[in-house]
Amino acid sequence: MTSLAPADAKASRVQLDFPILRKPTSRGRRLVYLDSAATSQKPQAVIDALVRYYSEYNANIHRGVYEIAELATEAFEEARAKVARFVNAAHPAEIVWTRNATEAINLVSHSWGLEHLHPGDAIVATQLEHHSNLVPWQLLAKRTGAELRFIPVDERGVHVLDNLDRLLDGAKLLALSHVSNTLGTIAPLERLVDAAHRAGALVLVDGAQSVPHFSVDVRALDLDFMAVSGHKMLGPTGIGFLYGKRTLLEAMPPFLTGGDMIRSVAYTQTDFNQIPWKFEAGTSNVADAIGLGAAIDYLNELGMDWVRAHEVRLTAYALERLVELAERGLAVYGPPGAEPRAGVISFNLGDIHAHDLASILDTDGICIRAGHHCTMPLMERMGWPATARASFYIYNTEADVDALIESLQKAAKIFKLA
Amino acid sequence: MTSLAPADAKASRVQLDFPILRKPTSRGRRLVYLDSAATSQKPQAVIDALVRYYSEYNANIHRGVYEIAELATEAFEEARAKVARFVNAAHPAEIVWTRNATEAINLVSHSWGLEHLHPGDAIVATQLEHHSNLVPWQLLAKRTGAELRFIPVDERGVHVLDNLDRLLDGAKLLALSHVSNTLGTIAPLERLVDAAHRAGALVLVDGAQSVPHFSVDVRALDLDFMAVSGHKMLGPTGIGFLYGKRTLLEAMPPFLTGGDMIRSVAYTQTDFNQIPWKFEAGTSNVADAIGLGAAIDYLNELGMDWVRAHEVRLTAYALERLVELAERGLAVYGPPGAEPRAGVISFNLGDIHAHDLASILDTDGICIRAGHHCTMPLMERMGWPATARASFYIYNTEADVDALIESLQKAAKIFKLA
Amino acid sequence: MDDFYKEYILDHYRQPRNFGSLEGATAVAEDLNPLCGDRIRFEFKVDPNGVVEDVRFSGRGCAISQASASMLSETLRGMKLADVARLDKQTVLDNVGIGISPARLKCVMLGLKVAKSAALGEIAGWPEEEQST
Amino acid sequence: MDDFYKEYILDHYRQPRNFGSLEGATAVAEDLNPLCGDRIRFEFKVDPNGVVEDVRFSGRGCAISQASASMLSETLRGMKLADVARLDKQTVLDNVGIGISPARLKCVMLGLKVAKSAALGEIAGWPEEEQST
Ligand SMILES: Cc1ncc(COP(=O)(O)O)c(C=O)c1O
Ligand SMILES: Cc1ncc(COP(=O)(O)O)c(C=O)c1O
Repeated sequence: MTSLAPADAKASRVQLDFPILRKPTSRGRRLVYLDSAATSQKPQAVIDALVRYYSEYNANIHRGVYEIAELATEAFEEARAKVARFVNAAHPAEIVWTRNATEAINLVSHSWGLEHLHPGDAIVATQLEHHSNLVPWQLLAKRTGAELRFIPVDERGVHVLDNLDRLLDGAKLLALSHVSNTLGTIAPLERLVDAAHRAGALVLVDGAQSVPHFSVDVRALDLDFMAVSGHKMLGPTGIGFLYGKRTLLEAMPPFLTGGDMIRSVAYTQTDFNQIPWKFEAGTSNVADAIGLGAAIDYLNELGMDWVRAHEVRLTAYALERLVELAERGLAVYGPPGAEPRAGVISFNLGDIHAHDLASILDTDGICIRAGHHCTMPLMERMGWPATARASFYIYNTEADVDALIESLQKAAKIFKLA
Repeated sequence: MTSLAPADAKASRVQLDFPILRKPTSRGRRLVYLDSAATSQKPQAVIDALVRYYSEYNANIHRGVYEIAELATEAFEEARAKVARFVNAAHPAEIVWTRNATEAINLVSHSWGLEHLHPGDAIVATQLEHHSNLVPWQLLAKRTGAELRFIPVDERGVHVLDNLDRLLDGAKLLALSHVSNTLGTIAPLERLVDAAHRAGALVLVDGAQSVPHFSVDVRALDLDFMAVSGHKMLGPTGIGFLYGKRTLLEAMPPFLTGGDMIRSVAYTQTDFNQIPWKFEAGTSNVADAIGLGAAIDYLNELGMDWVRAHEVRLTAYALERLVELAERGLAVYGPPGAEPRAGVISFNLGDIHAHDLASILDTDGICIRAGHHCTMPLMERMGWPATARASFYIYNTEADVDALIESLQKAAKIFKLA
Repeated sequence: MDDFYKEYILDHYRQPRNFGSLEGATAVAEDLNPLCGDRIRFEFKVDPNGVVEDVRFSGRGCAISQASASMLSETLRGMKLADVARLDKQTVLDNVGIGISPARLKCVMLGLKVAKSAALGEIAGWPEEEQST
Repeated sequence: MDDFYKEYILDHYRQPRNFGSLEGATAVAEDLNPLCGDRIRFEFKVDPNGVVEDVRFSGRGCAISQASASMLSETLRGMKLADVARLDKQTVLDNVGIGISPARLKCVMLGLKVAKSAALGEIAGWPEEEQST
């Protein structure tokens, strides 16, 4: 253990905070979790925040006069403020709680989109989008008569910006993922946001794969909307958020309606509440919002700069070691090197289908994802029926990469690759 | 303790399963929680289910090949099956997970409603509706040109059915709460569903206040849709469900779109998945669905017949003891007696505003709700600016009622009521 | 919180001062607390020097919001409108005399919020050089 | 699961039997596993007695789905269509020989599902008195 690089030593300590990583798998192995792009594991601190909420001050919020209702309301709104600070929003009112990034995108497509898109307008996305940042825009385009266009990517999954201005001509919205969940590509946001704004388009960023992994400043980037899922950033399932510029959110009609998002209601007429509550209908996911607040505390404690540096280092190490499998027919996809990508590596090994690879790795306690990663059109464009994907987070170490390599060697042997 | 009625003895045992009820409040008193109509407390078994999920098998579901992803998928779908059995749905596919009852109602109003309502059609609700089962229909009526009508209630909050057939003439949908959260009124569902179906209308029942408190059989009642919140039935916040008849759900277009609800996606065209997944976009609230499954196990263990009998007994006892405050100017609202209502009692004491009452009771560790209970139009119709509301659940005992009465006496003294 | 319901609070709740509406009011505002439904309306008659000549409030709600508005109404008469616009929370807290819980703070402050917004609304209508007086 | 990838499975994966399409096929079905994207298509030529005269399958996907479909295709030739429609899961499990995890069960069963639906679709088109033969 003395040979551990200092950053890896920190990750090993981090590992101890995650109960699921302390327990052996059913086959007696330690769990090597390389699927954080799908969902992250949860530190004890987040689990404890949930338990504390339910054991000590569970109550419905906003209208309760009694003590535990006040505590719950305070903790819930403080969690919102934590999120706002984490992405550097100007005000907590710019953070709307949703179930996940998908719901946040749907909120914008229904509330803002149906009002602002007209025949002849364009919505621009990229060829990298996750279905969640694609299907809502397909339907919006269909319902409004707007056109949906795509910024292309090259064979490495890197954005091709040659025709950017032409693509953005007539666009009302640029909707794009900050980081590709399939290839790890980091979008050149400064350039894209600038071009979109010059073309008169708003920018919605799908931050599902960026916000968990490095510091994202919505004001420095001048984003109009950003959608994020809590479960990918150490938070509980069932909570996510939409960031929206105050003036935009204020002008938007409500989406889901019902209790809590109203100001006053008569049988035939309703006045709506202020933002952010205007968009939060019904009883909120109080516990999980508070849990996400605890996750953000944990990430802040680690420092997002360390998180990013650790992932770059680990990704570089993995890319380096994967070369050993080149002679077995390993193909690694995505941008060249570790710097222009997040901690995500998609690959295929010889003619082994990604699902078979994942099954074999599973017997060694290694969790990777296999398939289309909810980016079917990208897979089609690239000509890959499926890929295997390993993705890293704060609790992964070089030992995890070593286990991956070893298990891939074993799979190659089982499949008798060269 | 030997004088405890047997049912009360069981409730006292139940209390021990709820960590929040075992701890004294900040003022050293035991917590007397009489606000279960707002949200219920959670038994240790539900909290444990969450902890176990996050500590042992947290993973993204449906697409994972590895072991913990399989365990998570299985537990998640098994929770859906538990819900289906609990309300006697014909198949788990008839249960769609939502955040809460409000989202379930919005799903129907957007997906089914926008497609089926036309100018001249009518939507019929009652004067008792919670904002969550009212505002979505107001907006739907506005968007489609349909008319929104209301089945009236009398001064006790009991449905007046004299003009039922005329009200239902031309109706496409009857949307009504099974139990009023403000007055406890239980709707005469058999009669109403029958009249609605004869008029050619579908029936959506807001089961937020019924399903937690007595056994509801969607097939025996022949309901078309039912919306329910998990957090009011011992489950975590952030999870609820829509029941819908299979043929209806299958014919409905999706509502939220994105990952997981698709069958195949190309850049410009998408095929959707089967029910129920067609309606579940993005990463589901896996942990809380499993938590709701544990809540249902707990309720089944108690037996819903016991739950109902306990609440009727407790409500009868409370109504009886509240009479002691009549000379202080206590007014009790809602249907006469305990039988025709759920365990909900709205009242006012002299000229004490409900908020002041709730604040005074809070100092004795007693949690009641005060205000309009998200039924502003009902309050207006009744001429009450606000009411105080005590609501009961499985963990309440006669001792809780005694504490309530004592604290109300104290409030009367502070306010120098006759 | 039960200490809060002192004799003088109940007195203001049951016999609110300056309650009603004002013939020829020049500054008016109204608001409600959407969480509990409390409503307060303030009406001022302002003299040519920008001084509050007369004041009335109306509304309905809990003892805290109504007593606090009633006490505030007594403070306002004779004040310069510009000073009304600058009133801070402490004035109201001094009026009611005792700390209250966060959930009820909105009730205490509702009257102040309305009175200030009436003053600000009126001032906004003045010629610019007078707005800062 | 690693025990699963036996020699004969890999052989069927790499040299699928009856792979391709069938000129003049009378019964055809195709399906995909939306969770992983595996696709299988079955094509039958059925003789006048309702017996599968010839069979082809095509598709792409993991070794499990492709090998399982390949082995199934060998079983099908010469069977009565009505029996194909009645095939149960055990047939396929017997083919592949070893227990597999629930997540991959869909892969094993995809070929069976498609073959049965091709048979059922064809039978549905027959005159009623022949459907139960
Ligand atoms: C009768 C009724 N319907 C609907 C709701 C809305 O439930 P939720 O806020 O959990 O969506 C409630 C609870 O607040 C209710 O009491
Ligand atoms: C890039 C990207 N966008 C959107 C999503 C959707 O997130 P969720 O399923 O939590 O809504 C994901 C994750 O699956 C993602 O990777």
